[in-house]
Amino acid sequence: MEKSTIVCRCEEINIDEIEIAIKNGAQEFDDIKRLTRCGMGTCQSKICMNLVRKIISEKLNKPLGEIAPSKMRMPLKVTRLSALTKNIDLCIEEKATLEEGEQTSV
Amino acid sequence: MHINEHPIMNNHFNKDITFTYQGQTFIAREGQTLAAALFANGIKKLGVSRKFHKPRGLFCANGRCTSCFVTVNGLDHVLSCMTLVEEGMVIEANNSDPTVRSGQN
Amino acid sequence: MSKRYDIVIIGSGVIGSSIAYHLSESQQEEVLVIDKGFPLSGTSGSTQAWVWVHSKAPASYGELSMFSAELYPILEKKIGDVEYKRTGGISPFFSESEREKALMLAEKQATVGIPIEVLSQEEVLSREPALSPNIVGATYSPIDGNVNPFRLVELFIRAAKKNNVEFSFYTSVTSILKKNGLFEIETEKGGKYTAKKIIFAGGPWMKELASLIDIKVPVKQVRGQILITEPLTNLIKHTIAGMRQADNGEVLIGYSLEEVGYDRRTTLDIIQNTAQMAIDYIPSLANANIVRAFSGIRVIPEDELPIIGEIPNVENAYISVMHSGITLSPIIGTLMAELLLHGDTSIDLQQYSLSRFDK
Amino acid sequence: MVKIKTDILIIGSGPAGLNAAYTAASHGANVIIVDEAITIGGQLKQQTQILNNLPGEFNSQRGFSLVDDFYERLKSLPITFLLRHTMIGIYKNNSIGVTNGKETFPITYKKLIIATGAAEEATIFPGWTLPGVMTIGAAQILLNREHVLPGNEAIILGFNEFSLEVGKQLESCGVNIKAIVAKGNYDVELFHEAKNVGIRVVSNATIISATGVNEVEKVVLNIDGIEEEHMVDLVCIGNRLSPILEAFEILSCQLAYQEDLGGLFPKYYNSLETTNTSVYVAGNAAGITNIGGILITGEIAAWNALYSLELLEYSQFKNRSRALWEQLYRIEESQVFKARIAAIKETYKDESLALPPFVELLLEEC
Repeated sequence: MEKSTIVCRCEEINIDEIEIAIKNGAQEFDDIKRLTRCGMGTCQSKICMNLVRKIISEKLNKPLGEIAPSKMRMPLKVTRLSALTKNIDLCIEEKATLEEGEQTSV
Repeated sequence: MHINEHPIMNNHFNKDITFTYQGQTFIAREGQTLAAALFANGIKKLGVSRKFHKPRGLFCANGRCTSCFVTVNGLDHVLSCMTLVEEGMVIEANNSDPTVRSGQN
Repeated sequence: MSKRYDIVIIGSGVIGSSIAYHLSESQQEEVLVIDKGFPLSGTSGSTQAWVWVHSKAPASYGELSMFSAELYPILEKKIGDVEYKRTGGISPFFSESEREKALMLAEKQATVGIPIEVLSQEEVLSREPALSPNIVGATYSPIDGNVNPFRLVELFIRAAKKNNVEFSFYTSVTSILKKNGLFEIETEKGGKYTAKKIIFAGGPWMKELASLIDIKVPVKQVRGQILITEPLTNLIKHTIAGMRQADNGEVLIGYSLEEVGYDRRTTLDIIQNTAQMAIDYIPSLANANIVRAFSGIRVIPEDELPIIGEIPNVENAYISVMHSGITLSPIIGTLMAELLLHGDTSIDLQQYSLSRFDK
Repeated sequence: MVKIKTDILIIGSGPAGLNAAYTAASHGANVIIVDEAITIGGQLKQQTQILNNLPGEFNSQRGFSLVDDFYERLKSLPITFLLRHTMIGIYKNNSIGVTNGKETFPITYKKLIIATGAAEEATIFPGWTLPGVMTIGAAQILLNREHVLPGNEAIILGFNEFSLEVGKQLESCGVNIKAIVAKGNYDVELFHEAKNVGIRVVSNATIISATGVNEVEKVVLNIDGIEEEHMVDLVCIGNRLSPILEAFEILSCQLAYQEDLGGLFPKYYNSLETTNTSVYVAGNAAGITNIGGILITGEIAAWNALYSLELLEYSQFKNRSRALWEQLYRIEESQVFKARIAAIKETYKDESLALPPFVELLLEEC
């Protein structure tokens, strides 16, 4: 198959880019994700996850069952920020506030 | 094209409604999703991809692939396969990253 | 047979990779970097990646951060485009009572040359129109900015590899013994390495790593949860305390700090709280789609200041662990290379020595 | 402020979720069923073929009419339907977070049954992102749920029971299926079935590319080494299904892998409880199977949830449970059932627990 064939529809990452990441030592879907942005788009790897796992399995000659899936993130579907803000008074125990700007920066 | 006589199922739509897409008026059946209403009117390309601006449209029809985003009444990136069409809806193609505007809900 | 190196670095996050790259510039030493995972799978890959100076206290620490921020443009010329942007940083406040504190901060930071303006509401809103009109003022500094952490770590590694640094990923270190003045390092995979010098750059995992040589490092793990919007058209120009817009348009938002060990899960409690904070700051974000939340385990030394330099009582062993590793990586890499290659540093690191905790 | 509590929370209102809800609610449990779709039924809504392999208590019928059947059964039971609600995550206290697009709120439960079903795998080739290229399931949704013609001239990629069935349905509405593209070996019986209805199946074939300006206009196939061009306005990807895992992952359920169950799936015991206590799996999410298997696993999960809620007598539970597993053994494809039992055995082994004698018995049987 042509190496320029798209694998990740959202971020438009092709076979070639994934194979290069594998050549650079990537062994899991999430390694490739961090190097290429594959699976980081709006569908959050729902379509490309198994496509990429298959490429890894073939390239590294490892059984498909041993290639970990991508780590799924909340929210499981794209959600408007406004929808998330409602009903927040329910379960928040420790109010998380930011005193100094650098605290979430590493 | 709308199917008027389905070979197996009864027609479960009983009302026609109108909506606009890119300023043009079209007819849909009440109860259809936006993606289906657009498809029925021959509109398959719903927008373009971010990086290479390639055409995109309905792919999974189950709210998973996010290829079918459109703008609905000014709100960008609405999943057209999971949203029902409504009378008078103003729909636009998804040709750029969403812009957040104030005063919407 | 064990392979011999001059220097082995444990940890390939932004700090370990930066040290490796800066050491490799002289191409004098044989260097190996070992990481238990793959680059960016830990803290360096789960950060908002601000290059943040203006509210760092005490002022001497602010100064170190400023020096580091000033190195970024030079670094980019050497290793490539890491999407560093000196956007200026805005830290808004919502009540007049905070203005006093802001003026004090500006005064203190001025002693070391960190430029800070305390802005009125109009000034804030004209600089950053997307901010909420409920904001009454802000501190602002032109020195703050942000960077793409994925590009940064990747390019540090790439540049280091070019200079013949070796990397071994998915390699956990199981033991470190010192024999005849050399460190003997064994890994889970059965690898054996010896090193004349060893650098610990294990971030939040430093406690466990340092225990391999019976050293105590007083750090805690703090989880931060971050929300990411889908890419939006230009909305935010500055790095704002709590959020920034990346080059590709995604807005990163995060305020939370939780001490939950190494648990990297996210929770809707924090996600919803963070969403509310985001809208309090930038109301129009209400319409943005959130595509994902992730968390990172930050390392915070007990007194919140970096721990850098020689490890007391273990000759040829060094440590580099700190919060704000993204901000500090250029200067830390530079100073650690000086220390290992020349035995001395151009900035005195005494106040950051591990020995300060002995007292 | 919305505050919702229930005995049994079910995610997904497809056949597995509906059967679980029916079982649970008719034995005295409070049930909430959450689904992001507009109506209940999941993928059953657009199935117009007559379903084989239904368990005895169901009349043989078409998929969409089975949904109506369920609706009649369920409407008088204590079940709350939260349609157009999506599970998006969990709270620190393990409540499930659900959004309707306007607000997000927690649902607390005693037992959770996840019946999120399966997703269609993609097949990639140059041009697969063009409008007009869609999964075969998407084409079926347009056709039978939306009553919209997905195209006039079509190619179907992948030859299996489902792709042939949808091919026939498309043809019956006037779509011309130019060919079904079969990779290599295929079922001879299926091939004859296609032949009988006049659908061309090309074997040893792959797609080289799909091209078009704004939508798909042309495909080039490689059939046994020979290139063949077709002008089409619809390309259907008829690949296999795999279990939908997102919900299990954020609930920290461990995953396992069985090729015959569709790849990765959540590990489970013979109670269909996952490695996260109180979280059960049912339907295609527990391994890809037929409609009979989907319905029965829904019921098995519900019986186990009911029993652990002490809503059933032991003997009642034990007898029914056994009967259901025996029914499953008869109704499922044998390699699917084998893989399922092997998977359960693995789960017990991984957790260092003794295999229940009953499962051992089933193992011997298959």
